[in-house]
Amino acid sequence: MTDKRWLLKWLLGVWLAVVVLGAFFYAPTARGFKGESARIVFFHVPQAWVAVLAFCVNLIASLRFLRTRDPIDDARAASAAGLGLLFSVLATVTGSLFAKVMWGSFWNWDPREVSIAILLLIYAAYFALRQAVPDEERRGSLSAAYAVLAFVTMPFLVFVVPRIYWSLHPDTLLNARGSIDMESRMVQVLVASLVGFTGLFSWLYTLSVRLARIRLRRQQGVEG
Amino acid sequence: MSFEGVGKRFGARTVLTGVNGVLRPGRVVVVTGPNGSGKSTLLNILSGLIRPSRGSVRYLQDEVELSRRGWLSKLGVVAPDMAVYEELSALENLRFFTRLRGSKADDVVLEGLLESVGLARREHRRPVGAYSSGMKQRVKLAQAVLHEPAVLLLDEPSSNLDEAGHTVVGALVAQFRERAAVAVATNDPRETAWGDEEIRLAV
Amino acid sequence: MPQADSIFWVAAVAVVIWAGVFFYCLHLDRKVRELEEHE
Amino acid sequence: MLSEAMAVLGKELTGELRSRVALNAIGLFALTTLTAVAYQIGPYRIAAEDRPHLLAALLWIILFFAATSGLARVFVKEEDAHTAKTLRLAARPEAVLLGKLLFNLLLLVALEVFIVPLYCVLMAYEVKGVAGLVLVLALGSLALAAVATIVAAIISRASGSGTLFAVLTVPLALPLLVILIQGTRAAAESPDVAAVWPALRAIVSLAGVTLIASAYLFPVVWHD
Repeated sequence: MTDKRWLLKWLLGVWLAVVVLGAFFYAPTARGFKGESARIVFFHVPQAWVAVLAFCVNLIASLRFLRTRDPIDDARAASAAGLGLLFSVLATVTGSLFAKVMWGSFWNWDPREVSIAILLLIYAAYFALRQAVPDEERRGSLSAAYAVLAFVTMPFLVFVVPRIYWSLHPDTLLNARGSIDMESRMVQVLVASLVGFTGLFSWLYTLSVRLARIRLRRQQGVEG
Repeated sequence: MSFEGVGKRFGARTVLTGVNGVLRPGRVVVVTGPNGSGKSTLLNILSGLIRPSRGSVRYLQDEVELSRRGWLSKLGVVAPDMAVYEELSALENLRFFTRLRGSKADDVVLEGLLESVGLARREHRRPVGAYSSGMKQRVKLAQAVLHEPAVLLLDEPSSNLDEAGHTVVGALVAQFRERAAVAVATNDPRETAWGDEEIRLAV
Repeated sequence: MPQADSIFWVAAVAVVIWAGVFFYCLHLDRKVRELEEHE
Repeated sequence: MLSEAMAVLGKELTGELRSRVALNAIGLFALTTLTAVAYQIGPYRIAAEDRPHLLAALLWIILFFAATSGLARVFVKEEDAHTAKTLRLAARPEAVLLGKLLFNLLLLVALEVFIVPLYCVLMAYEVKGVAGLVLVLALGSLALAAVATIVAAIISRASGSGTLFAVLTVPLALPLLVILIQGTRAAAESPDVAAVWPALRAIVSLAGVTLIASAYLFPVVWHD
């Protein structure tokens, strides 16, 4: 148990526990919000950040697969996309919970919600594609191609869609999330949470890649 | 065109292991073996359409090595899983493939070629969809030799062909034997006779 | 003020969830390690 | 290279004019949806001030889903008819991509010429800035054809059915759809062309990004 990596994992465990406690006790109640609802930002923002980070890793792994055609890069792309999808689902759920408390409805077509939802659809489609291709090398190249396409459209999702505001009811809603003026203690907790969640992501990611590596070695081992 | 240690694996199933050989003008190579022994896969790898899981394929033209995509235009291929456009007529197909390869399409030459593979003139302008499988095979043969290929890869060229059709294929092989590297994947004894060299694949 | 106490509950539940996730990951890590050494 | 692309386009056109499969699919889909929408909603049930936006959204939903029912054919029929391998050996990837992209573009333009006037009549959608609308339609079709063509190339090599094409195209094209609806609404509301300028800028950049990604990705997808 003295191995450096185990230490790191236990540190992550303690770190995120402290973050949770900090989010509820150390950070002050944000002004202008109903009750304690703003505290969700300590979990919502890191999840969205990790989702985008995961999709970046997916892009890099996909581009590398297109050059090396090494199945392990394809496995890396798939693991990153899977975690990206998981964290964007979490971000969407925490986002709509926050919207429920703040604006009274789980979903009110706030541009940021639309962007996350489209992102979810894109990477769900990515996995639908992976399921539809039997030959594993072609599955790698086709899903890598779609991953690049998905990544290329993401800036439009995040930047263009919210600026051209579109909603069914024309009155623009006050977007409280964008305008919070963070006190220093809140910023500290948020940054700590970001670091913690990134640590968690890299741990889950390496775990899933190590698993894929074993599976690949088994497969190659079988036919020599 | 030389290939060493070529192997191919689809998932857990290994289709080819350690296949070596050289295709050179003047020596027709025949690839034989029971169905499923990977004859077509080997030809697909030689044509550059599929990457080998192991081993390598090298294409040399007067000592200059061409890249995989470079030698594609030098190939003439006939295979069961390759078709020509059924909504177009035989002539339109050949005109299309000629323009695709960047050369001017001269109908007289094309019609001559179609006749040389045994397709009667009155058929040239009817859509290929209305052809018999033997006539379709002849159009595929014409399409393969249209651009004077440097390598001819024939995968069961006489399938769907009657006796007359088979002699057409034999004439083509004889015609290209000297100036192109020819490989024929077949189990038909009439075709294995053409081979100067044989690669036998086991299952 | 009662409202303050309820935040303890929320925090407690959050910590418990994190502990569960953490130990599950640890468990997975150990199993993957065994598989790697077994190869 | 251009003449090779023109050869591919010529082949697609002759093939399509003879079999008219894609034309029928797209045309009938659009017509049935249009009549259903016109009959159900009709121009008078929508409040006046909502009309420019809602009618723009409905128009693009009809055009968008009609397109997804026919634009995949251009590659799927090559794989189904086993002509893909012949084409792969005979033509360069860039020529195939350009030729098929232009074909899909022409298909979309034909769909719009057929449906948009009919739509404006049936739904009493009076468009003040017709020039602006034509610009939005032309550039929008280019962007839509770009996305549809590269995704069609991807799914044609997967064993999925037509539904996979819709599953993969819709999320990628949603940002484009949002912008197109904005642009059409702007064109409907004001006669001068400057009104559609922000939307056009977004459409052009989206089309550019997709075309560049497709040029890089297509050879990877087309050749194994």
